[in-house]
Amino acid sequence: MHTWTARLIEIWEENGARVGLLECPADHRPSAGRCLLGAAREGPPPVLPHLLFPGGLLPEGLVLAPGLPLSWQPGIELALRGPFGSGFHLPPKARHVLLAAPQHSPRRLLPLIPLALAQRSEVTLVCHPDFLAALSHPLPPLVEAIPPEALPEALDWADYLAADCPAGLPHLLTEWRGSGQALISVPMPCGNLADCGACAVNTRGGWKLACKDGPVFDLRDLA
Amino acid sequence: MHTWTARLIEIWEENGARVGLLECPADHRPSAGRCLLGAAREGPPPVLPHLLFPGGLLPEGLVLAPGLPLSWQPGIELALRGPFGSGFHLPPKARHVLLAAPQHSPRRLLPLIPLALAQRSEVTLVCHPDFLAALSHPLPPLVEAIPPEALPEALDWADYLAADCPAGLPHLLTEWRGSGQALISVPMPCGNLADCGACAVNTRGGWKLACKDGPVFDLRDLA
Amino acid sequence: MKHDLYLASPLLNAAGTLGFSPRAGLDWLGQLGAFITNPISLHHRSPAHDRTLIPFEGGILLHTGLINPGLRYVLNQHAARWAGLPVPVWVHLIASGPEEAAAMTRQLEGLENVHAVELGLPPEISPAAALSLVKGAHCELPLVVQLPFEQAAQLGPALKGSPAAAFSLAPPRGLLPGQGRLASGRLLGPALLPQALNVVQSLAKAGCPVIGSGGVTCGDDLRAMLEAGAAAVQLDTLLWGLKGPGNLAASIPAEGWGFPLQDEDLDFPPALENQ
Amino acid sequence: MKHDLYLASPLLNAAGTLGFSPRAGLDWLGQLGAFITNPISLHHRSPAHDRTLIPFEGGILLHTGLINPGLRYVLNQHAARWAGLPVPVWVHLIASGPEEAAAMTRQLEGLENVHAVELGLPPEISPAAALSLVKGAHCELPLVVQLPFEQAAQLGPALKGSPAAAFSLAPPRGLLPGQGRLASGRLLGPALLPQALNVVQSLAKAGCPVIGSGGVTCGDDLRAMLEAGAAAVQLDTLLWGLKGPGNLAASIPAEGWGFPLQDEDLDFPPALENQ
Ligand SMILES: Cc1cc2nc3c(=O)[nH]c(=O)nc-3n(C[C@H](O)[C@H](O)[C@@H](O)COP(=O)(O)OP(=O)(O)OC[C@H]3O[C@@H](n4cnc5c(N)ncnc54)[C@H](O)[C@@H]3O)c2cc1C
Ligand SMILES: Cc1cc2nc3c(=O)[nH]c(=O)nc-3n(C[C@H](O)[C@H](O)[C@@H](O)COP(=O)(O)OP(=O)(O)OC[C@H]3O[C@@H](n4cnc5c(N)ncnc54)[C@H](O)[C@@H]3O)c2cc1C
Ligand SMILES: Cc1cc2nc3c(=O)[nH]c(=O)nc-3n(C[C@H](O)[C@H](O)[C@H](O)COP(=O)(O)O)c2cc1C
Ligand SMILES: Cc1cc2nc3c(=O)[nH]c(=O)nc-3n(C[C@H](O)[C@H](O)[C@H](O)COP(=O)(O)O)c2cc1C
Ligand code: FES
Ligand code: FES
Repeated sequence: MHTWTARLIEIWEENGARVGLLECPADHRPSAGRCLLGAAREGPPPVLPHLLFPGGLLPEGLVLAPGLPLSWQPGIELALRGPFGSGFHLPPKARHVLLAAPQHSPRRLLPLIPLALAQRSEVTLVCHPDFLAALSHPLPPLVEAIPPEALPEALDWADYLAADCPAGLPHLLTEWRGSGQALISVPMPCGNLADCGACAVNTRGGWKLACKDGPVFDLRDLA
Repeated sequence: MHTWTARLIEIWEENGARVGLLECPADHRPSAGRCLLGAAREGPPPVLPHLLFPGGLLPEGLVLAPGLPLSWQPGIELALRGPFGSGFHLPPKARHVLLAAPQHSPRRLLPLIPLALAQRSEVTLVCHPDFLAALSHPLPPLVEAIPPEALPEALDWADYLAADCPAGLPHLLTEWRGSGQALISVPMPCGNLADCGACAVNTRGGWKLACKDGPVFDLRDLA
Repeated sequence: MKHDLYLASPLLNAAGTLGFSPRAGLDWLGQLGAFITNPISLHHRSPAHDRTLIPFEGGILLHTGLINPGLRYVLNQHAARWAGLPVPVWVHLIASGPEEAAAMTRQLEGLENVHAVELGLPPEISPAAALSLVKGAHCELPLVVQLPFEQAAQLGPALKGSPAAAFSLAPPRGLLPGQGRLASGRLLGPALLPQALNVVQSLAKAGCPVIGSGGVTCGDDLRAMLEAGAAAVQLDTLLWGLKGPGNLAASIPAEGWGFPLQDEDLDFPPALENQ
Repeated sequence: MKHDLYLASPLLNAAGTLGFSPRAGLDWLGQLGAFITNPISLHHRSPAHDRTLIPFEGGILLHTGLINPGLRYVLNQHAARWAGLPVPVWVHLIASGPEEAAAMTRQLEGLENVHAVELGLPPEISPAAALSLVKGAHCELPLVVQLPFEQAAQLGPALKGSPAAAFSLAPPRGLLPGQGRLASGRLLGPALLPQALNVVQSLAKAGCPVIGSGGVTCGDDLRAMLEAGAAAVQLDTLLWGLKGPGNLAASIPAEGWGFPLQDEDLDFPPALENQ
């Protein structure tokens, strides 16, 4: 398990959630939905390192999705482990890509946007307007943002769905018959070091560990 | 037990020790050697509030002697209790005032300087040169600063001694026959709320509680 | 005639946290269901020579030596103040044996506004010795027995037939390096909460009326204690913070809590029956 | 023939912290005196339906349900890897009774590089049931018995005549509010250190060879464990941090520690004799 260090360049708030910018070498950048574990290099170590997700890419570095601990300040050095786990896999043939984060920040889905646009997919983002307005950078003009109420119609339109619903997948999504994936929010204390089982997810194919087989799972596999 | 709030204006380091400046109403200012208990008003409360001592007076506020917790940042509001305990009592007739902090920062003795100068005493401060050099403001020109090695001669000269030796009083001081007082460093978890006894000091007059009868005791009473 | 263990609020202070009588000006004192005194022995006890306070992650280790001036002195100094307090007083006693316990409780009977005795048990006491100490302390006042944390789950059930009207918990003991040696003392602070909840639940499930304590710092903690089966809750280091109990009283469930308890309720007090 | 419990380093991992065999690329693995496997049962165990992780001041409450694929599967997948490890392997077993324990330990005898069995005991086990489980697990390999934290001071001395060559400590159990109910689980983190030191000292004083664990995060903690009488020390959540054991090995006292232990040393191992 490779451990590396990087500097936290900046921290800002988006609708109350702490987002960060990490000076991150290209070969250590997690793809959408994959994880990092991080802890401040100086000061008393936390009981467990913090679980981090990519939330976008800027010229200066990697955006870390909401959830940074209050004790982190801009400028500190982080010790990091990862990327690990299995992230989103955008089907190359997807033409109507639906990103659905109806309950909270859409940050963890944003890294999919440049990939989708690069393969000339149309992209729709379902997201609460407050979170949308709070984003530090506007969405690319080609991306359509719609509120959670519009999710049902968007599902009719989509041929690929990427969902991030920490409070649990709504029925609408679990019952969707199309091709899609969901990022499942579970604790990952051992970060794939110990088969500790805290991140276990029950799938049609049996128990899976989110830190290894996930945290992104195919919607059809989720029991 | 009266609780009040005040803003921490500034924090700086003196020879590695964290010193602060507190916006402190005149009627709440502890005299030399008396105590305050403080905790940040926001954020998770510490298990116990922090013990604070006056370390000088500036036009902007009260200097807090070294030992501020790392989690405190300039600008935060503190909740405070005190002043409590019994501090230094400069004898009005003292002419040769010796302040002795041979082991660490002299900050907790500095509030005695303006009182001594006001009654036209001569003042000598025993202190390690590194701590002296680190003080944010120079000593008044009338104060002579000497290194710890010079303590024996200074004792011959002094007619009042105020000592602050957290690591324990050196024999030289306990055996001194003159009039003097020492600030005894003990934990004060209950801050005179519970007779908890953690701050108990054995004196010739029996057990005393530093949070009530001290933390400044007459040298002659210290067993 | 026995008084009932009646409490107008489930909030109490732990013995040792507010002195022998409360300091003047504690404006939140009325939030407490009762004021519990510091531990009092028959004869005075001076501070332990190795007294210490050592912080650790989430708590402190404290060893003072149960310092107190002895019962006679405490009664001289404080009994009149107890009579005038706005809340009932529970007197915490420590005794070296049943006769000493009897001699002490006798002096408390009939004192104005003294509503109960809390009897501390020494660490590592056997169930038989605990029972004889509790029997010795039996008097006209309801008796709350403070169990050593580590043995509480075992001692509580063993004392169910005894004169104990309810149980409370002494802080657990710990060991930490300090001043060049390992120092032993009581552990206090929020780090103790999960274990305290566990002990409270196990006593409550065994049908023992229990007053919870250990690491309670906020309304969620208080509600968790009551949910685990505590009939009331003692606060410790929280009271040494700068907000006293803060707005903890706002978190007391409207539907009530374990007390009032009567001695006859010992086996199945109302609050625990529905578990 | 019994192997001795020989350790080239007093640092171990706690069962459950490094998997069934260690991940490739753990460059600090060689610092360990032995690698201890995750707990393994005879039959597979799926995750507890109420698995949870709840942080508290200084620690975490973790409940997973002892998830493991069962002994046969583990041996298929991992026994060959164990043989090639640079450190000895101790296999952690959990068994529902003595026969199951016997059936499991039998399968471990003769496995290359397997140097000991660590037997987990279920919480709240009686001394008699513990003794029969330990006897069931008796085999050619030295047996380390992992005691429930809360009963360790009682169970250790009760098992002194048993085939146990040494004792280790399971994390204490706790209760915390989470997801609308009180959740039960094991407690891990630096908050546990003072109680762990206390239990270790009490076992060592009773003449029980003990491997300490609970909240060790730095050299001072490690030295305190050895000073309290631990013959070796298991690391837990520290290994899930980003520095592994860090430079803990630098804090191992040059004058040595409790192991090597032999079965005959049971009552007075060299390290504890001089206490
Ligand atoms: C840092 C750390 C991480 C750990 N991670 C893991 C991990 O990832 N996976 C893992 O399986 N363990 C792990 N363990 C071990 C774990 O602490 C205990 O082995 C185990 O109790 C897990 O606790 P739990 O609350 O999940 O299960 P529990 O609720 O304690 O166990 C589930 C049930 O099994 C019963 N039981 C417990 N022990 C036994 C036994 N020896 N024999 C029979 N029945 C028993 C209990 O009574 C309970 O009913 C870890 C330990 C440490 C120190
Ligand atoms: C927040 C808080 C603060 C407290 N502050 C104080 C305080 O200021 N002063 C105070 O006296 N107590 C206080 N207590 C009570 C204290 O926790 C225990 O009563 C007591 O054990 C003190 O611990 P210690 O380590 O100082 O003494 P210990 O070392 O536990 O006690 C000293 C000796 O007395 C013996 N002993 C302990 N209990 C008994 C008993 N019931 N009968 C006979 N022998 C016994 C022990 O075995 C030991 O040998 C406080 C409790 C809390 C919760
Ligand atoms: C009945 C009894 C009375 C005691 N009286 C005193 C005392 O007056 N002063 C004191 O410092 N310690 C007193 N002690 C405590 C011991 O001196 C010592 O601090 C204690 O036994 C240390 O135990 P520990 O290791 O459990 O903390 C007393 C202990 C007992 C059991
Ligand atoms: C012998 C034994 C086997 C068990 N097997 C499983 C299992 O396969 N899957 C599971 O989720 N829980 C299993 N459990 C645990 C229970 O389902 C349940 O999680 C546990 O008893 C809850 O206990 P607790 O409250 O002490 O955590 C098992 C328990 C025992 C004692
Ligand atoms: S986080 Fe431990 S197995 Fe996934
Ligand atoms: S600090 Fe508690 S009595 Fe002095």
